[in-house]
Amino acid sequence: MKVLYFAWLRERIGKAEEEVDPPASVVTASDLIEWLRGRGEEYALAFNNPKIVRVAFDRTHVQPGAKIAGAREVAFFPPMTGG
Amino acid sequence: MKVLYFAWLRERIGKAEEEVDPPASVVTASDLIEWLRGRGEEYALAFNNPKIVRVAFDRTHVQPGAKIAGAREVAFFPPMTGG
Amino acid sequence: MSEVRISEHPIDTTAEAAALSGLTNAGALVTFSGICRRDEDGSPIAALFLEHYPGMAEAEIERHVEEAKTRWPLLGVRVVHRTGRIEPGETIVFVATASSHREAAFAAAEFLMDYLKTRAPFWKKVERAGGSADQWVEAHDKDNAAAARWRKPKDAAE
Amino acid sequence: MSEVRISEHPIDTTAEAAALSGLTNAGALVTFSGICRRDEDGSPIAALFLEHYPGMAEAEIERHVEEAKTRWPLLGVRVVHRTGRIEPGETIVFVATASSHREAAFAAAEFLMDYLKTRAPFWKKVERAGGSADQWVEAHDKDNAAAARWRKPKDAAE
Repeated sequence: MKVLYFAWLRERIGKAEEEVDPPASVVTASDLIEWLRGRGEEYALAFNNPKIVRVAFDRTHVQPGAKIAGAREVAFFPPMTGG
Repeated sequence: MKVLYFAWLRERIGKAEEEVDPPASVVTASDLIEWLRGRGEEYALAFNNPKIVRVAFDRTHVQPGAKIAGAREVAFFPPMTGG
Repeated sequence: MSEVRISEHPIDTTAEAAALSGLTNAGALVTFSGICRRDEDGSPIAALFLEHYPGMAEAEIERHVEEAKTRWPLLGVRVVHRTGRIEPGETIVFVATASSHREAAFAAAEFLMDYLKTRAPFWKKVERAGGSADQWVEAHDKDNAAAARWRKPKDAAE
Repeated sequence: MSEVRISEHPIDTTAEAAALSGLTNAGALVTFSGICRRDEDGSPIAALFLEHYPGMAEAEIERHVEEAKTRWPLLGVRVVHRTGRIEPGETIVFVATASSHREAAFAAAEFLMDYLKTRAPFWKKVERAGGSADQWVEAHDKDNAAAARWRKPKDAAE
């Protein structure tokens, strides 16, 4: 599964994207965040307040409880500030 | 007193402005309309529905009951359709 | 910074908008262009003819520009209204509002347009294609309703 | 007729507005320009840096343009969003809406801006004058409130 990071999440983690292969116990977007937090200090810092992190599956906004099943591209980013 | 007419009021009366000297019994804008209606068929036609005619004294909108006293320029016109 | 202009000449909306774009710290610029349509009430028109009350028209618009400036934090306002013969596709009226905040710029532009439609002394006459008689445009109830939403409690008796 | 574009190049608002002005029978054309301010939170800035999610940003804006077209009778819509480094006075985003009716053109432009602010995947970073550290702009509650007013009953759970 391809994971993308934007804005300060990208900066804190130190990369814009990566391939990950989480275990079967990772079912939802929230589960994936928890799992990523265990991968190192930079992830723990990036996701230290998971509530404010927004998620998209295959370029569509989803809620944290959404099931990952089938998503090829998962993106994490802060609240949007465009326009 | 100078009286101005605009749009179809101007067309029906056949002039854009004139000087008039109404009697002392003409106190309000409505009185002036009634008095003008008696001046000829073209005025009667122009003011055949006085309710829809708008009035301005010295370039400020007023209600039909407003007193003319002191106004130097009285204008009559249909509901506005600019913009 | 505000400017109100009434003119028989075509409106250069690009130049008008540019005049506001140099404003210090305006984060939001809204423009409205009212354009002469090709049809009116379902049949084609050759042109509109715009009559106005010189002196009062400018004063009335300026009064509403000042009112808008007391209601919203505006950095700039520009209103240009054309008069005379106007052909389909040409701009009849142009309003531009600049503010730090988009809500203010949008609200002020709508407010000014609603008032221009119902309170500024302009009258439109339709010149029909095909030579039938010219017709004065009738005022629309929905324009009065749109203007009424900006009315303050103290104006209720008006 | 609608167009959505994301580009690193400066936005030519004149050309963008002109692209909609030739529309058949559009009586109303509203434009919004979001301009990079000289100050942000009270202190001067050197520039903004706009990051976006390529692919998703276009899709998300296009989805909202389609939504706007189902809500209002629009004859044309144009949305251009700039990315990369943007200096004070330059345009960040440009929205234009054309309709037969001014109410529709105003409402659609506001709707699109409210959604761009809160749902389109763009992020602003402030480059301060004087060399202090760059800062990501925080989302504003009032932008979320502005977007919420367009929500339909069925979206209430969202």
